[in-house]
Amino acid sequence: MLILQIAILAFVAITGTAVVLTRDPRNQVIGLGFYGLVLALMFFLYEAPDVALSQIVIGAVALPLMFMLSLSKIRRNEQKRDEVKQKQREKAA
Amino acid sequence: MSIFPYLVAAWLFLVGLYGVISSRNFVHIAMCLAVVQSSTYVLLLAIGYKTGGVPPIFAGAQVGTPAVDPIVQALMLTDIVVEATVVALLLALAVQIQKAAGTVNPDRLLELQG
Amino acid sequence: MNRSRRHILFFVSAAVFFGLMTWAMHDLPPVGHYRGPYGDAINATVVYERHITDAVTAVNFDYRGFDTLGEESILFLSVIGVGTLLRQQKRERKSREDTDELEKGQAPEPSEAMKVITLGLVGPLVVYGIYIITHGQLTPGGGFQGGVVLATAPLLVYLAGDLKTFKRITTHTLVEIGEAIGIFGFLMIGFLGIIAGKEFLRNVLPLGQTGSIFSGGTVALLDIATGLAVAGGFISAIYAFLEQTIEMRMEGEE
Amino acid sequence: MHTLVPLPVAIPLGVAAILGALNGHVPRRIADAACILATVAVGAITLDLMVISRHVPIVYWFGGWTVRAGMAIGISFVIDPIGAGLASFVCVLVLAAFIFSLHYFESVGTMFHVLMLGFLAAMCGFCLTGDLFNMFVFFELMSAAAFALCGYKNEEPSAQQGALNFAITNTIGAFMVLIGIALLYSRTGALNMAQIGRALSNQMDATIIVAFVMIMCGFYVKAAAVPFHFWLADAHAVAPTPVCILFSGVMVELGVYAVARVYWAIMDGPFAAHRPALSGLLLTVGAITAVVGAIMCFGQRHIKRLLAFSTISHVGLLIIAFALLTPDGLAGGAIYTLGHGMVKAALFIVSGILLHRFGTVDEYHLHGRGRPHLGTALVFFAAGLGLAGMPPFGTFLGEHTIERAAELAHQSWIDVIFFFAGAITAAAVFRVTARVFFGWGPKHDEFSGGGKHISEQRETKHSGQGIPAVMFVPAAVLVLLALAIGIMPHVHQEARVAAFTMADHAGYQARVLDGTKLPDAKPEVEYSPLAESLARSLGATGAALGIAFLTLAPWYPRKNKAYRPIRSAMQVLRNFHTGHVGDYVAFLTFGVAAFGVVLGLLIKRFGF
Repeated sequence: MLILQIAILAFVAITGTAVVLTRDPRNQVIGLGFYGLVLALMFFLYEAPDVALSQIVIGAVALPLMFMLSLSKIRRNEQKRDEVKQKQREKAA
Repeated sequence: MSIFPYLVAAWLFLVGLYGVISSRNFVHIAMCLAVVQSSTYVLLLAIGYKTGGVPPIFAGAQVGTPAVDPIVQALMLTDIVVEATVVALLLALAVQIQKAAGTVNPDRLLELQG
Repeated sequence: MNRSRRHILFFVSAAVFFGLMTWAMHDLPPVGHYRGPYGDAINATVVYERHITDAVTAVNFDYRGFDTLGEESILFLSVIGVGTLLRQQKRERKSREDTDELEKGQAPEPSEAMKVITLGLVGPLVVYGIYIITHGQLTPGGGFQGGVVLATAPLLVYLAGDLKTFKRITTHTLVEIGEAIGIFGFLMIGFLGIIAGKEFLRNVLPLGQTGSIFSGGTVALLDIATGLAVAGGFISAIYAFLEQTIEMRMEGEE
Repeated sequence: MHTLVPLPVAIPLGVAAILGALNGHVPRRIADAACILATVAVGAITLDLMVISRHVPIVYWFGGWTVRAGMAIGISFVIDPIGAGLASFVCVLVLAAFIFSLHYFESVGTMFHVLMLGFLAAMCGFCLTGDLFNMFVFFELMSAAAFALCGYKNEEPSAQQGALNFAITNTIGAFMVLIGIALLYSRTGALNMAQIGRALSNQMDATIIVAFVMIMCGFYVKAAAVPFHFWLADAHAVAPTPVCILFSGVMVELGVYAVARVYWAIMDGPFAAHRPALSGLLLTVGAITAVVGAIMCFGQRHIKRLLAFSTISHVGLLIIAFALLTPDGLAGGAIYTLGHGMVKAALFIVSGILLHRFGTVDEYHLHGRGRPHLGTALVFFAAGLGLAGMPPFGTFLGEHTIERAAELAHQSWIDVIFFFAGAITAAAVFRVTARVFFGWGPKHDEFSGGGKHISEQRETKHSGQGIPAVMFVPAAVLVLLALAIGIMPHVHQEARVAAFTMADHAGYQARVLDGTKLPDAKPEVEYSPLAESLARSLGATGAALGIAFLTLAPWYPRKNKAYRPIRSAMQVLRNFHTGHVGDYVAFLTFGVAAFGVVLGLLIKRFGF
C-alpha cells in the first residue's frame, strides 16, 4: 500500500509537470483529462472516495469538455481570420 | 513518506506558476492554474491522512477502526467546485478576448501599459 | 520586462519559495500522523449523532453546511458570470439556419448504432445520478457528484447528434430555474431552523434510521437541493460554451 | 439568540436566486427596486448588529453546533463593531452603485443585478465570519462575482484583458490563502480562528511563519500591496463604473481587513515577542505601496486608471495603519477606510458621469469640455480635497488617528509618507479638475502620458445635455457623508472602542470559545494634539494645489532639464507595468519569497 501511495504521488508530480510543459493546448486538454484521472486514483489510494468521485466527474469529464469547446471556438475564429487575411492578400496581388 | 507529499504539493504549485509566467495562450494559462490548484489537493489530502486509516464511511465498519480525517475531504470538495468555476470564468474571458482582440496571446496585448 | 528577465526573476523566487515550503514542512506533523482533534471528533460521533454513515456528507451538509451554501453560490454566480461574459455581442448573431444542418459541417454524423448506444446510456446515467444524490448520507457521493453526473446526460443526447432534443431539454429558462430552485431551496431549508426557533441551517427534521435513504434529517433535502443546483449550473455553463461553438457567428461570416 | 445574523448573507443570495430564475422575465425597474430594497434591508441589519455588538458580543453558530469542550464543531459568525461596521459600509456603497446604475446601459436581463447581489452577500459574509475556511469560501464568492463584473463590457479587448489579469493573479492569491489555512489546520486541527489562536498560543516556528506569510500575501494580492498591485490598475481602468465604486471603495480594503482579522484573532500570540519584525516589514511594504501608487497615479491620463493608482497609494496608508500593530492604528485605519471609500466612490461616480456625457474618460480628450458642469466639478474638487486629507473630511480624522498611533509607537517618520501620498494623489485629481472642467493648461503635459489611449465602451444611452440626478446625487451625498464622518462627535471614540474589541486577542478567544462577556473597561479618552496633523494635512493640500498649478501653468518651463530625473524615475516605474500577466505572476512569486525570507530571517536569525 505504502509503495503504491508513494508511486502515485510521484506519478501525479510527473503528469502535472507534463501538463504544464505541453505547449499545444489541444494536446494539453487530453493531458489534463488524464491528470484528472490520476488525481482521482490518488484520492482513492488515500482513502478519499467522495473526493475521488467528484474529481472523476469534474476533472476528467466536465473541465476537459469546457476546454475542448472553447478551444474549438477560438480555433475556428482564428481560421476565419486567416481566411479573410488570405483573401485580402489575394485581392491586393 | 514523512514529508514527500508536501514536497510534491510545493512542486506542483511552482510548476503551475512556471506555466503561467511562460505561457503564450490564455487557455494554456487556465490549465496551468488547474495544476496550481491540484497542489492544494495534495497538501490537504496529506494533512488529513492516517497511516492504516479507512475512509470516513461507517456503513458496516467495525467500531474502533481509525478513519482518516473527513474535514479535509469536505474542504477538497469545495476546492474542486472552486476550480471548476474559476476555470469556466477564465475560459469565457479567453473566448471573449479572442473575439475582441483577435488573439489569446498575452504577449500581443499592449493596451494596458504604463 | 522581457521574457528572459521574467524567467530569471521567477526562477530565483521559485527556488526561494520552494526552500520556504520545505522549511515550513519540517515543523509539520509527518504525513500519516493526523493529530486531530476536529476530524476525529466528527468521526467518533457522526453515526450516533446524525444517523449518517458518510462522515464527509455530514460535514458538508450539516456540521459545515454553511460552507456548502457558499460553495453552491460560487457555482451559481460563476455560471451567471459565464452567461454574462458570453452573451451575444452587437456584432454577433445567432445562426438562423437549421442548426442540424449547421452541425453537419462541424462533426461527422454518428452512425445509427452509435446513436442507439449513446441514447441508450442516457437513462442509466440519469438513474445513476439520482442514486448518487439520494445516497449521499450512506455511501461516497452526494448532491455535488450526482449533480454533475446528471448534467452529463443531456450531453449524450447532443453527442448522439440530436441537437433539437438537446436544445429542448436544456432551454435556458428550465436550467436556470432548476439551478435557482437549488440555491433557494438550500436557503429555505436553512430557514427551517429559524422557523423552529433555532439557528440557521439547524437540522430540525427527524433523523430517521441509520442506513436508510431518509436518514440524516435535512441532510437528505440539502443533498437534493445541491444536486439540482449543480446539475443546472453545469448544464448552463457547458451550454453557454456549446452555443458559442455551434451557433454564434460574427457578422459577415458565412 | 440573534435571528438577524444570517440575513446579511441569506437575503441577497435569496433575491439573487429569484432574479436568476426569472432572468429576462422581470421588468428592469422591478429588479432595480428589489435590489435596492435588499441592500437597504441588509444595511439596516448590519447597522443594528454593529450597535448591538458594541455592548454584547455576538457569536452565532450555524446549525447550532456550539463549542464542545473548547472545540468548534461548526462555523461561527463572530460579530464585532468593526466587522459589522464594515459590512454596513459595504451596503452604503452597493446602494450608491445600484442608484448610479439605474441609468445604466441595457444590461442583459438582470444578470448584472444578480452578480452585484452575490458580491454584496460575499462581502458581508467575509466581514462577519469567524471561521478561516469560511473566509476563504466568501473570498472566492467575492472573486467569482468580481471577475465577471470586471469583464462585463464584453466587446472591449482591454476589459477582457484587465479581467483576465485580475482573475489569474487573484486566483493564485486565493490558493496561497488555502495553503496557509491547510498548514494551520495541520498544526492545530482547527478551522475556527479563535480555536487556532488558542491552540497556537505563543509558539513560533517555521510552519507558523510560512502559513502567515501565505495567508498574508494571498490577501494582499486582493489588497494590491506592492508588488502584488499590478492587476488593480488594469481591472479598475476597464470595469464598469458601478463596479469600480465597489472595487476601490471597499473590496480592496477588505484584503487589509482580512489580514488584520487573522493577525489579531490568530497570530497575535505567536508574534507577541516578534512584533518589531512584522511591524517593520509591513511598514516598509505600506510605505513603498503608498509612494509607488502616488507616483504612478500622477502619471496617468486615463481618469479611471489614475484613480485606481490613487487607491493603491491609499491602501498603502491603510497597511501602515495596520502595521503599527496597535489598537489605535486599527481605529485610525477603520475611520480612514470609511472616509477614503466614500471619497473614492464619489470620484469614480464623477468619472462615470464624464463617460456618460462625453463617451471618454481620457484627460487629454476631455480638455475643457466639462465647463458647463460646475456642480460636478465642485464634487470632484471636494473629493480631491478629501484625498489630500484636508480637515474636516473623514480621511483627516483617520490620518490624524494613525499619525497619533505612530507617534506612540515611535514611528513618526510615516508622517512624511502621508504627506507625500496625500499631496501627489490629490494633485493628480486637481490637475484633472482644472483641465477637464476649466480647460486650464495645455492639452498634453510631460508627466501624465501613462497608459496609452484605452478605448472605452459607453455605459449608457447618451441622452441630451444634462447629467441625470441619479448619477450626480450619489456622488454629492457620498462627499457629504465623508465630511460627516469627520465632523460627527464620538466617531473617534467609537472607533477606538471597536478597535480595542477587535484587537483583544485573548478576549476574542474567550468570547468565542468560552462565551464570556465583553469587558466593561473601555479605553480612556485621550487627549490628542491636533496641531501637527493639521499642519501636515493643510500642507499636503497646499502642495497638491501647487503641484497641479505648476503642471498646468502656461508660463512654467516644463521642458526644463531639472525635471529629467523625475521623468526618468517615472519611466522606470512605468516600465514595470506592462499589462502582461506573466510579469505580474513573476512579481507575485518574488513578493511571496521576499516576504517569507525577510520575516523568517528577522525572527529566526536576528531574533527580532
